[in-house]
Amino acid sequence: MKKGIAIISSIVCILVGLLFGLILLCIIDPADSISLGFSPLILSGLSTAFDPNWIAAGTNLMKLGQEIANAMPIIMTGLSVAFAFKMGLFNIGAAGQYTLGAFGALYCALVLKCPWYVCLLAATLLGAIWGMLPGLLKAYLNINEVISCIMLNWIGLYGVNTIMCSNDKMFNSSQAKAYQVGVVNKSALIPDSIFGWNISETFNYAATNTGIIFAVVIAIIILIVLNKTTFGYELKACGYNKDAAKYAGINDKRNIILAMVISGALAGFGAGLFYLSGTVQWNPLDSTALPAAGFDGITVALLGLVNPIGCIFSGLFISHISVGGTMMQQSIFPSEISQLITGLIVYLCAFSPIMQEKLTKLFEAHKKIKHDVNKEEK
Amino acid sequence: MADYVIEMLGISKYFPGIKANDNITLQLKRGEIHALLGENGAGKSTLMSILFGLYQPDEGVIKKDGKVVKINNPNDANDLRIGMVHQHFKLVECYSVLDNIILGVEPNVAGILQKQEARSKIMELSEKYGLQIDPDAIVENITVGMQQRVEILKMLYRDNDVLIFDEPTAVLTPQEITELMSIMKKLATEGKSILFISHKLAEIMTVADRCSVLRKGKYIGTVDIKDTTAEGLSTMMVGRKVNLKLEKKEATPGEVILDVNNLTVASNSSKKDAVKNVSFNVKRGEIVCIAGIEGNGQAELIQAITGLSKQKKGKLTLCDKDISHESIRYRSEHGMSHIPEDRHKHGLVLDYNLAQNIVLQRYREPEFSKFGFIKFDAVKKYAEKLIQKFDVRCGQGAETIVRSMSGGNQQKAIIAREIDKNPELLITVQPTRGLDVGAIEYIHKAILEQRDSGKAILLVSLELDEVMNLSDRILVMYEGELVGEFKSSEVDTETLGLYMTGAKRDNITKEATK
Amino acid sequence: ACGSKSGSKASKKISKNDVALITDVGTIDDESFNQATWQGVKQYCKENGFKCDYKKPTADSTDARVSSITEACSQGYKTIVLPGYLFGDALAQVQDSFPDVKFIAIDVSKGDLKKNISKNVVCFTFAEEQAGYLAGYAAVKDGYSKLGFLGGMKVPSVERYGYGYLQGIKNAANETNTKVDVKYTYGGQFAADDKITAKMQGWYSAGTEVVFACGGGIYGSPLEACGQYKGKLIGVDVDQYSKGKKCEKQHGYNPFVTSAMKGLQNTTVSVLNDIKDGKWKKYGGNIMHYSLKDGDYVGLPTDDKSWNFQKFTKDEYNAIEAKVKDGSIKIDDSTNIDVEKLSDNNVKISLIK
Amino acid sequence: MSAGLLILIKFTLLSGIVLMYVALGGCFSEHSGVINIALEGVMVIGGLFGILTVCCIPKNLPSFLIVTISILVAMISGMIYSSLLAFASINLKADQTIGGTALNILATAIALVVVKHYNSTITTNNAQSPKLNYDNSLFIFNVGPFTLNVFIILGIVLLVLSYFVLYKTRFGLHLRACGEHPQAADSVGINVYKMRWAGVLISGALAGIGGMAYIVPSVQEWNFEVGVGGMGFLALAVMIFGKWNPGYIFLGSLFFAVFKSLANIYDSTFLASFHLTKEIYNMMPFIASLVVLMFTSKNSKAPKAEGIPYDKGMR
Ligand SMILES: Nc1ncnc2c1ncn2[C@@H]1O[C@H](COP(=O)(O)OP(=O)(O)OP(=O)(O)O)[C@@H](O)[C@H]1O
Ligand SMILES: Nc1ncnc2c1ncn2[C@@H]1O[C@H](COP(=O)(O)OP(=O)(O)OP(=O)(O)O)[C@@H](O)[C@H]1O
Ligand SMILES: [Mg+2]
Ligand SMILES: [Mg+2]
Repeated sequence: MKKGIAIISSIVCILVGLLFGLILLCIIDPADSISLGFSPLILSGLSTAFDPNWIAAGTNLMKLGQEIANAMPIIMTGLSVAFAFKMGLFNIGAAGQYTLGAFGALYCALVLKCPWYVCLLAATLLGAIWGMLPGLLKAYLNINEVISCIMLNWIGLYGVNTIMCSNDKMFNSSQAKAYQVGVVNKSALIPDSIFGWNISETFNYAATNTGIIFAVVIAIIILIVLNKTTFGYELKACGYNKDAAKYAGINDKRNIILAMVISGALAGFGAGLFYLSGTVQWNPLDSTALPAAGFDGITVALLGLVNPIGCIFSGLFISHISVGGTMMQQSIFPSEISQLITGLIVYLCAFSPIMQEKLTKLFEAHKKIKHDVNKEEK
Repeated sequence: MADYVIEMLGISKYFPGIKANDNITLQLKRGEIHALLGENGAGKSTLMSILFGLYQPDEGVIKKDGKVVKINNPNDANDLRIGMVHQHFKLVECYSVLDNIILGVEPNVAGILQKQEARSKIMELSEKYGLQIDPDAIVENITVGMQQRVEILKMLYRDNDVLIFDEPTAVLTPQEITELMSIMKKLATEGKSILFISHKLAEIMTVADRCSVLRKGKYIGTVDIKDTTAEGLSTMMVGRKVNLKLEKKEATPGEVILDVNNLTVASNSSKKDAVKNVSFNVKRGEIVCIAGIEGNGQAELIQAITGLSKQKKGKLTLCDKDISHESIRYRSEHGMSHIPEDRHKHGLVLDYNLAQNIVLQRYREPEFSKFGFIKFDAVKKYAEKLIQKFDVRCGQGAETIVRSMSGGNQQKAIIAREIDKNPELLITVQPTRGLDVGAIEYIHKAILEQRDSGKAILLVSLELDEVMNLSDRILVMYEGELVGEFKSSEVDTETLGLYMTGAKRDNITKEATK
Repeated sequence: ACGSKSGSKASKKISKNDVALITDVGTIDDESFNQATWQGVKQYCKENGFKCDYKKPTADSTDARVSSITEACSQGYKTIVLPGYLFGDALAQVQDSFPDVKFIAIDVSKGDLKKNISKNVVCFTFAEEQAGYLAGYAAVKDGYSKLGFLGGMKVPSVERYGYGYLQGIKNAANETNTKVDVKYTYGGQFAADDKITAKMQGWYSAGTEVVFACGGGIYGSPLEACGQYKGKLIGVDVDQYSKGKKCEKQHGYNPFVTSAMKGLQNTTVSVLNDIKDGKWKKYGGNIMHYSLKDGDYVGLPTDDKSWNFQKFTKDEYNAIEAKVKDGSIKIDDSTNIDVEKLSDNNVKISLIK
Repeated sequence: MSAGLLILIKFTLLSGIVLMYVALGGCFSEHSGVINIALEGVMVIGGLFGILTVCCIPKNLPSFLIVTISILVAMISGMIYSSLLAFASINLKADQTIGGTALNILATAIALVVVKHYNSTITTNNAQSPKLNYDNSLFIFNVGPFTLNVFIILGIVLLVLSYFVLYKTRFGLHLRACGEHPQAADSVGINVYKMRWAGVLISGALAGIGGMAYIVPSVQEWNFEVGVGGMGFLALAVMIFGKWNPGYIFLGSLFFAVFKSLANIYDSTFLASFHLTKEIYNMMPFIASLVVLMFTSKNSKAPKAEGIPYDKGMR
């Protein structure tokens, strides 16, 4: 019941956001707003999946594959943010942990020539370490994690870029970017097939691989950990009421650190999934912007109602409309409209507690009569 | 008619799911002290908040000096010269006393503060009524008593002539209470009219002229104090006769359960040590009470014993095991239960349901978990058992979100949890703070039962009545030291008061307590 | 009301002469590859009444680029322009999947492609080092002795400009036997911002007279910083003299002494025209390296209005250009060289990381 | 004075003032009890509309008017944008961090859509450019060897004013009371909702100007894809660093700004001989402030009620 209402309110947010997007497209160019703007935007990969031209070429699932590939890292950063949220921590540092994760994966893949699982482990580890730092600072020195995360994001980015630039095995100076994992070390690529099913081939998109299965499995594990285990119980208790948790003998310092470590590990893992998918290249020369996946994680977590399974769907949704954004006619409609819509949706999500309250009342008004009868019977 | 300053006629106020005030009438005479009595949740604070403009009544009218008035916000109340000292002080902690007093009615020129003017007026008032304050002290550094004086000055500074005191004595020492009573009387003789809320019948009996009683949001009646007794009032309040005096058998102390040896604890707030070299013990089958004025180190002492904070020096022994450096969990698993002072801060995770709160310390026990997974069925069953046994009232049984429960029932849930752990030592701090007489009676009985079944009980209370009623042995704490030890049967409240304020002290040595 | 589907479907259909461009990582107006080629595409389509559009890959990866190219092909575009060496791998993947689509790749060299080039593909590269050489040579000949090089990112074409610039400087310095100081750095981005402005202000105030702002819109920073010190600039890719108008108003002089140009836009337009005229054979399956030898594809602007040298004359320019053209001056086009090692008695080069 | 030092001072002032504006904004908002994590977004919006005004305003107006109007527009657009946060967090009692994060995401998107649309309307060639071109000469002037801009002057004035307003006026006393103990403020007749709105709007105004002050004086073309490059977040750090006090905030901004400037101009100073990369200097203020926070975090001066929605009905 409660969950149902939460989902309904999320859907309302999404619809309002999309409606707003449509209005905007109409303002920009009323004539083509549907056919060249809104329809590719919201259909995105689906429009090609059933297009006879694409089917004929055998590439009809490619765009869906791209959506999935792009969703993998943001589902993970979404999980990262959501997990910390449960502990009452706002992990705005997912971007930095993601950066370190990317570095770990690339270092193992390009320099040490390790196989993929080692690279993935390294990504996870480095992400975890970078998440641990704000955790330590929070637990022992009571430094607000938002601030330390912001600082560590930039320290991480500058540090990683400095190291990468100076390492010949990582930095491909003829392309001014990091080497592609798929070119240098094929063994570091995340496998394409599972149980004989070759995911990349199905989708005709090389970067779509078993990573998405990892992401889903991890989301389920996180769900179980949070809701079924003593660790999850402790964590949420700390998140709701730190003092009570301490009173109950729960080691809140340990839990803060652990939560941040796991949160960082998830972000790092996400970076691993993305950078070990084949052809993505890190650009160590660019120190002006943190990886967007980190901040998308916040969006994913919020839209997913801070629920691990919700994160899967919201991650796919956000990836869906951002691919859609690039499928609009670019010379008329800026692709950032999709970003604008997600921003709006998250803004509306902030109201969702109130909306849920209203919705609950609406439902209860229906039930009222039944309820009163019960009372009289008592 | 016109000798009523304030008339609240037919006032009703609804809150979601509850009618907090139901057609209440209250008439306040000029120059009287009018007490307002009622159980917890009877609607006293709500009624007063309506008079002060914090809430709007859903029905009914308010008259001031016979004229109907509309009080939309505290500013309107202020214009009508109505002032209020709130149950929970409304002071900005990081502001100075002066800033707090003038807040909202600052003398200013074009928005720029003119504090000098205010200062002289405040000093004048403070002298006139004997309300000693330091205008430049920061509120977070001053005592509760002084904070109360600041609240009173706030009203006087605004030239109010209807003064509302919502449970002003709950946090004061006996000496401060006496002082407050005389101030109130003085104000009344000057023609100010006072509304006075208290759960303490004795106070009402001494200071009030008349008393109105509320029960479950309804108006029961108004009586002249000189025509009634404390028992009469309490009967009016709860609707039945209440046993104000607890019946208890003589204690039969057994072996030592908790032994505190030369304990020193640093303070939470200041640089000085809060607990200085304290030694005592608690034996099986007795209730030992630490009495004292708030802020004399009791909180820190309990935090150190329970492990919530670290001690600086000293040794703690629980059932012959040295627990000085053990974790909270170790202490809890080895026979220590703790009913904390602040149930919302420490005692409960308000957003967890009742079942989850019931196993707050025990979720790891094999009974409730396996391989790190919680056995939710077992937890629920256990919670339901306790709900039955301790008569915890809650809407949806074990699944009730604790936040939605009333304070009294929240407290019951904590007590159920702590007692059912079957501890060797039960530490309880202010177990009845803010509860009504009915609930107090229940809790006191439960504690006594524990004693009689051979548990050691360490009680911290600021309420002298509770201390006298419940304990077998009383230790008085003053400025972090134990300054007196008494058998409860051999001491009276006056003597305790003298020790608590530091006017008298004995030398307590470890040996003496043995 | 909006989105009336009246715009007949037929008019939205892509016809065979329409052109699509897939952007590199940068934006469509990066004042570099993307912008220059896009302007070429637009100019061509406007002149001939064809439609054009561009697509932006969702990520900086070959997969994403392949996906965007596939999208354009499936929509029916028969001519697709790919600006930037990053398209090498993507091109290698798609060239044979769409044999009836013509791909025009700018700045993609054989090394980027790592594969044999198909008949439906043409690649263009330019001899940026020649333009850079001429700019460096001219600057020193004009009497400047404290020079700077501000590359956008350390990408091959920028490096070639830079290396050529240094060679030109050295040559001129040794000819005239003057002492020259060169500061050499990369901004790490193709756009101007406060950070790079600060850096440039540092340079100009410390005596740097002219900075070769080599990379997209990065010239904005030195342009902002130079006024107070009467500092000068060398533009890149296109004749950027007109960008100095604001400075002219503010400080009374145009800081662009010259620009090292390469003919991205012209090349694009002429290829597209040739395709339309059925002359694809000339290009298909080739990697075209355009240098001075092949025509005026690289060099400095010689219009009177943007000739901003004091001493250096057009005759001198023509002389040196001819030498480069006929190969009597050899200019090394390597990348990834240690620039500080190039220092000699007359020229001191310091690399700033 | 060496040229290097002059430039260091110049750029320290330039970015220090920006940080100060925005941190002061945050300071007002937090003193009223609302955590404004949307400062980054508000800066973008303020910068965007301020610059659009510079672009669109008739050039024949007196320059004083152009400067005033465009700064006013930046300020007002910042206020309007931050009112979205105020509405969500004060009236609807939404989570302030979530609301703020949403506004940050939205701001860059809005800026890009607006700029691209604007660019394609002023030019006929359908350019979807995310950059704005503008003329900043009116904002800049020289005093002796120093290049100053109007934002520095205005900033100093606003700094003094902020201090005065917060600590010497009735408004300030009320505002801070709302951030410390809104129930207390309410009980003496202060309208907490109004004060919080005021706090958020002031923060929007300051951050709006801050956004413009960040972009305009240093370049004449801005690519809105980078937003304001994390300056808003950095300002939040400066605010905490500055203990929510305008005086310390000023010092804190200068501290950060010195390192930020060094990162860019170290090669023109004596530091060149150390041969460190600019990334090291870039990292410095972050590392330094982490270290400082480690030593000062124990006694935080954060307003006690910040981040908690005020509900009149709550006890
Ligand atoms: N803001 C509110 N929203 C909902 N219910 C409220 C609110 N304020 C009070 N109530 C409810 O109204 C009833 C009366 O509360 P009130 O605080 O007036 O009681 P009281 O007589 O002052 O009790 P106490 O002795 O504990 O102070 C209680 O049941 C309380 O829970
Ligand atoms: N803010 C609130 N909103 C809704 N219902 C409330 C609120 N506060 C209290 N209630 C409801 O009002 C009833 C009485 O609550 P209240 O806390 O006043 O009880 P109480 O016994 O007076 O507690 P306390 O001893 O803490 O004052 C409970 O059923 C509770 O669920
Ligand atoms: Mg109550
Ligand atoms: Mg009350």
